[in-house]
Amino acid sequence: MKRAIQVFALLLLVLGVAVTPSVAQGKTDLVIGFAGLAQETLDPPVAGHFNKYYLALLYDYLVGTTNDGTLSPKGGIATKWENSADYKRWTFTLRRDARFHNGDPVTAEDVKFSIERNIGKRSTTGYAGPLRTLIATIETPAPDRVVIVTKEPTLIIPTYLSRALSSEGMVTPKKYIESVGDEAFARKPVGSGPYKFVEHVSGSHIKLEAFANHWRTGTPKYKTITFRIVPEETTRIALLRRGEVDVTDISRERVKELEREGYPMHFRKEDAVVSMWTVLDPNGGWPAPMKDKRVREAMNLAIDRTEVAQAIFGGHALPAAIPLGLSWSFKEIGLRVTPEMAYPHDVARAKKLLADAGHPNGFPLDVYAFLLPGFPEGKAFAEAIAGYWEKVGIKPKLIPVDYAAFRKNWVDRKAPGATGYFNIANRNWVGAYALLEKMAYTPSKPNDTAADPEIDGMIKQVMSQTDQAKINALMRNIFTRLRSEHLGYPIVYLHSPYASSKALASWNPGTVMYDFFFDELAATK
Amino acid sequence: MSTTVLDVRELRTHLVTRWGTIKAVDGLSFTVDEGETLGLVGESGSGKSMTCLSIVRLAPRPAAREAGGRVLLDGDDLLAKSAREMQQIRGRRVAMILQDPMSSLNPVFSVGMQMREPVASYHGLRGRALQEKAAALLAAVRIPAPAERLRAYPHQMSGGMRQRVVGAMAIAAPPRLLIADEPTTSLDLTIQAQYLNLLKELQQQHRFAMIFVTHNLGIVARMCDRVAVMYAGRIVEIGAVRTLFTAPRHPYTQALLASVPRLGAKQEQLTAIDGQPPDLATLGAGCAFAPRCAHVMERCRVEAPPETAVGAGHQMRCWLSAR
Amino acid sequence: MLRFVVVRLSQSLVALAILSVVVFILARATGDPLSMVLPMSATEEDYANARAYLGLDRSYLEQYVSFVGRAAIGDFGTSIRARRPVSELIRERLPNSFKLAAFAMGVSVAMAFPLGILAAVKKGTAIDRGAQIVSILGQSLPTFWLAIVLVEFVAGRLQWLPAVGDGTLASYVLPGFTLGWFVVAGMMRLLRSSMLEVLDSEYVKLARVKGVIEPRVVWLHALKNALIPVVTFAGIYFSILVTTAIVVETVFAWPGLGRLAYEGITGRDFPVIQAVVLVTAAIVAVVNLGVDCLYAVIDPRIRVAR
Amino acid sequence: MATRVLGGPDSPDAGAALGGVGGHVVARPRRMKWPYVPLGIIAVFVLAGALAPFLSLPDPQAQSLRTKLRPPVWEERGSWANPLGTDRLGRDMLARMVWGSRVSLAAGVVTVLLASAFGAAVGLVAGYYGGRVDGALMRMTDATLSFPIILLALILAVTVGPSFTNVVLAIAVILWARYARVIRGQVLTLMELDFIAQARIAGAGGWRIITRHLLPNTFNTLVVLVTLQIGYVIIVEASLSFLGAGIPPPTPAWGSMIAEGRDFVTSAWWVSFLPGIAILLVVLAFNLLGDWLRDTLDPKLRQL
Repeated sequence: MKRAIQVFALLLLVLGVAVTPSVAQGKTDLVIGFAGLAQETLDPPVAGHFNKYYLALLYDYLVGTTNDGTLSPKGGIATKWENSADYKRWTFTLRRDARFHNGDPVTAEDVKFSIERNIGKRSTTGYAGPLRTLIATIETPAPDRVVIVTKEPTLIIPTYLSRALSSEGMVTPKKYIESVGDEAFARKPVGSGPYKFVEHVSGSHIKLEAFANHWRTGTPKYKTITFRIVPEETTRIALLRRGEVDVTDISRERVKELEREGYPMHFRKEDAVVSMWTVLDPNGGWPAPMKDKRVREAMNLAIDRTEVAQAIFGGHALPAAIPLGLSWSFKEIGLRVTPEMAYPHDVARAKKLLADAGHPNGFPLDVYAFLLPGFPEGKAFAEAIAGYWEKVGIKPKLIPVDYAAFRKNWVDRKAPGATGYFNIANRNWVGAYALLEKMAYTPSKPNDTAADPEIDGMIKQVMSQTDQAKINALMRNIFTRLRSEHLGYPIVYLHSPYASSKALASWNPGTVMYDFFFDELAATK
Repeated sequence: MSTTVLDVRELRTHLVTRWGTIKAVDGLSFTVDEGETLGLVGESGSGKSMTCLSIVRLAPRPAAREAGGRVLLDGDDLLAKSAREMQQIRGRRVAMILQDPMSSLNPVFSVGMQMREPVASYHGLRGRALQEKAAALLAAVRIPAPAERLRAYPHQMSGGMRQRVVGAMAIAAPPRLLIADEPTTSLDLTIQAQYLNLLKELQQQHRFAMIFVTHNLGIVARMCDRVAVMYAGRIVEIGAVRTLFTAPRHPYTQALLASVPRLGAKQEQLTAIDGQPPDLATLGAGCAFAPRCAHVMERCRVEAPPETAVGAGHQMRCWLSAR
Repeated sequence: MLRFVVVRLSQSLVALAILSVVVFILARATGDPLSMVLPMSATEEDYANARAYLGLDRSYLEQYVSFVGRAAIGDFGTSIRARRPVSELIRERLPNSFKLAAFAMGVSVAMAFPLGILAAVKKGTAIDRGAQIVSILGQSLPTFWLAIVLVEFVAGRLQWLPAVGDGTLASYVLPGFTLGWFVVAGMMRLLRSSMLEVLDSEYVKLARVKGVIEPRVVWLHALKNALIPVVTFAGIYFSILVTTAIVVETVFAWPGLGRLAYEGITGRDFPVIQAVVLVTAAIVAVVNLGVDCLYAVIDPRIRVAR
Repeated sequence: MATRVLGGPDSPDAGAALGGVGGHVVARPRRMKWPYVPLGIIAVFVLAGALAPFLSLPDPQAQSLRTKLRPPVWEERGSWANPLGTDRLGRDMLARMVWGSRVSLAAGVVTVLLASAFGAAVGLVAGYYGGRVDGALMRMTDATLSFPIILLALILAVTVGPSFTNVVLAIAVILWARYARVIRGQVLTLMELDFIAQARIAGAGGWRIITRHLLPNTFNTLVVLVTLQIGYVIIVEASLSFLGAGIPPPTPAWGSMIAEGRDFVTSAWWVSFLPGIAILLVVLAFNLLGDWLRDTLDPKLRQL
């Protein structure tokens, strides 16, 4: 017995060095260090837009895009797509030189199988629901042609299956998945993108390897690309300084410090809009004080947006004027934000408005405070806003929780009148429409934040509209009304800074939701 | 005339404490011859143990300061030895038996290991020879089945048995001088008697000199050839056991003997020594026993009496002798 | 001896059973996991599908019975967030946690022993005062602050050591030191006071009287006795290591169980929360058992008593 | 029995104390009658916390974003308006440190008192009754000991939202187990001694023995443990704040202040450093107090 104990004790102390997979160093390897890799799921139906930036290397999309989000026949499997006269049959012509990592060619069968699987019952992606209700059947008349038949006329099929949005459009190998099953596929995924899967250690890293002469990027410049999880910013910056990481996300407060040390900064301008809103009461209406438009306007006027942009976000932010105003869609729908739309910082007028609305000495207001990915200044932001409202007489009470707890109170309408916020990722017009359809549309009951029948009507029309000009006009009116009726509290647009090693000065992170186009960086074609 | 093994001259050990400097050992002089046993007697706090520790130079640093005197072992002055030399002497030429057998042996090591350690370093034996020598030593102190006993642990032995093991260790070299610091105080009577006989036997066999520290006059009578009575760090009377027991000259010795019941003695009432033992930190100039002495004189309080001979090999430190 | 191990194991099982009930209830109290996973647009029907797929629609009792039943054979269900079997996640992360904890324990022992012993032997000198300072600093520096300062200066600026686990031994140094540092103070203080106690003892005095050379007296005779209280606390120290690992794993990007537990809780991922708490508890129980056996090796009196 | 000299104070202990004067007593360095240093430090913080409302300090929660991350006055950009500088939201550090001491010390003291009260109760009962009661209570203790504090606090924070009471509860719920284990150990040794048997023979019931005999004898250990653990609690609170589960903003507490300053370790060192120093002093003070108490109350308690 004594022998056994001694061995046990020895083992305990002398565990020594078992080598965890070492990260290859040297110029030919790109290492990306982020605070987190979302759910680290590699199978499209259970992925979603949060982890698109590494899946887009592994898989090809049916419809590709350029790095500013416009659809492009050169970016995806589909080289051409056109709609029938009644906008209910969408025909896609596929390229023939695309191959999966296990050698199988990419055919129409794979595309049909992928779409049906990506939006199936098991899916948790953002646009699977609408696509499921919209798509009737998918036909494969020829190995290089796919026809998607919709129940009603619509314009959005190519965009919903494109790289501009989430992971529904990713193409997966039918034969391989049917032979190994979902479970095994999720563990060792096979796609047709410029990078093959090597390994994934949960909580640590995902490693991908170049796939020779890919049709889109040729043979990628970097032999491997590794995405590392490094939760603490100080550690990410230390790795950048040690050259162990080539790209990393940093907080706005440390931009100046790294710029001084000569590290190239890459900004995704107006990457997200920080919009605050009031939790509506259980039957979807505006709760008491905020029912009065003047109170909402006063709450907006009380906030000094330039100071917030300067002090909280280190100057890397722009004051926002329109509630839920996703500015990347404004160009497409032809909306020009005039200077008068911007909310001035006018404490006097705010106090007058509050007095007129019958609240001379303010009212109690719950302000939820929480951190969010890409928004480390969350708690400080909420405290600052509460501070501004206090200056106009409102009596804010800060409630620190984590986002999930706030979301539950918001969606279940358990805290009517309370205010919360989110850094809503910027996106193109279709994405903007999809967001408005959730956060400004009464019928999508839980998430609505702007109870306004007129806006509800306009949103309903967009859904069934097939004339792009009419859609643009409707979208413009929606945004203008959100602003005129003060149906939310837009604060700032955030610029997301990414620091890179000196060799990657040329990298352009692009303006597509949650995608950094690392494939373009690695392209040799 | 047997040869002198230990010759202590004016040994002084002072202790720096919070209550001031304590003269624990204040100028001790005595000799111990080969095969002879000197008893060191006195109340608690008289400096008996501190004397032993000072001889082997293990008085607890940083408090203890060797403040003078010489300790000659076979002519070698131990106080002049370096730490390394002392370490070689301890155990080989001077051995010691401590008071509490229950805690003298290291509880987490086997008796064998604790026996082999000294024997290996004294005699340079290894392996089987070492094992046999250790067993032989245990047999010498009359421990039954010594070979098995070597494998046992201290807590598996009785107090008496453990004190025998310590005794075996002490005679491992064998030493020239054995210091026994109240070795039988915590043993009960029958075991005590056996142990005392054992020590006597070992002494006759190895001819080492022995200092036997105790506050039990009965043991002194039985074990010692000569006895030194200590009080407040000084020897107040030293001489052969017979003379001191029959004709004690120093008032303190007389009081000590008077407070011991004698077989067949008629007295009903034992006389106690009144007063308190001296506070070593605040000793006055005169004789330390003055405050409790029945024959105290003016001079006693002022001047410390020198050591004066009052018979053959019989000295005393008291002004009565001068009269 | 065997009887002792069996009794201890059965008692640990009882403790784990109590814990499984507590963690089952606590995990579910964190809220609805699906709201974290399903997108904003998920309809009631989506929620129903997901709940059925994950078995959350069954009664709490049913869920508990299936949870405990399967946990006994090592199957902790599927993670709601990562959609992978939890046991697989744990198998991936446990070795990292164990290596870090072992290295940290090594660091704290390597620091606490010499400091503690020398502080006792050379009481009152500079070393003793130094040990005092280490002890105070050890107990008053929050782990994450020390971790961040080390990453910023030692790894980032001075670039002496890697900041993140990359398999080399050097990458263990900073996280191991940070984790071990918290335990050094407690262990050192304990060792110092028990050494002081032992150095005062009779058998140490006898060893010196026997002529044993001083280093052997201190490092063999005294130390083996002084180890006893330290070993009894080793169990508690190891559980401190395992529980404060979360902070170190966060700063040093170390994919361990702590980080998995943190993600599990923030993501309301019941299976992960339950699994991690039970596995950590099991490890701590086994280590405590190992420590008690070690205890018997050191102190023969215990061996007989059991 | 060996004859004894009746006169002198002859009990072995007294003899050992004096006779072995070179042994136990003397080796200790000079020790103050009263622990002035630790009591002084603690008094400063307690007074600061208590008098906070009366001191002319700016409101610890008042923000002024224009003067954010201003260095302490002795640095060039510093100003007397904020002697110790400002934090990330421009709040005055001195005010937050003073108010913070109130919160942190309260958290430390309340948690430790709660934990020690419950822990001692369990320890006493387990130690006294032994057998199955002891087994059950000890298994419960082991189960709690292996439950990580930080996880429990996180779960509480996520379930009910972080708050002062949650932090106190979370730490106390785990900490009591340590007290239980130590006190039980003490009680077991006390049970061996005769005076417990004596009390039983005199017909004392379990409850009386626990309260009248066992508790007073373990009280010293309790006091020492309490002082040593207060610092530990404040540190745990800091780690919880780092993970977002500590005492919530905007209440100023040292732990959360350090956590808030973690991104500015180089650029604005004072945001984390100053509360860190405060914690260091408090931990130092309580440890010195603990050591002093242990030495005065019961030297044998060195093991704690």
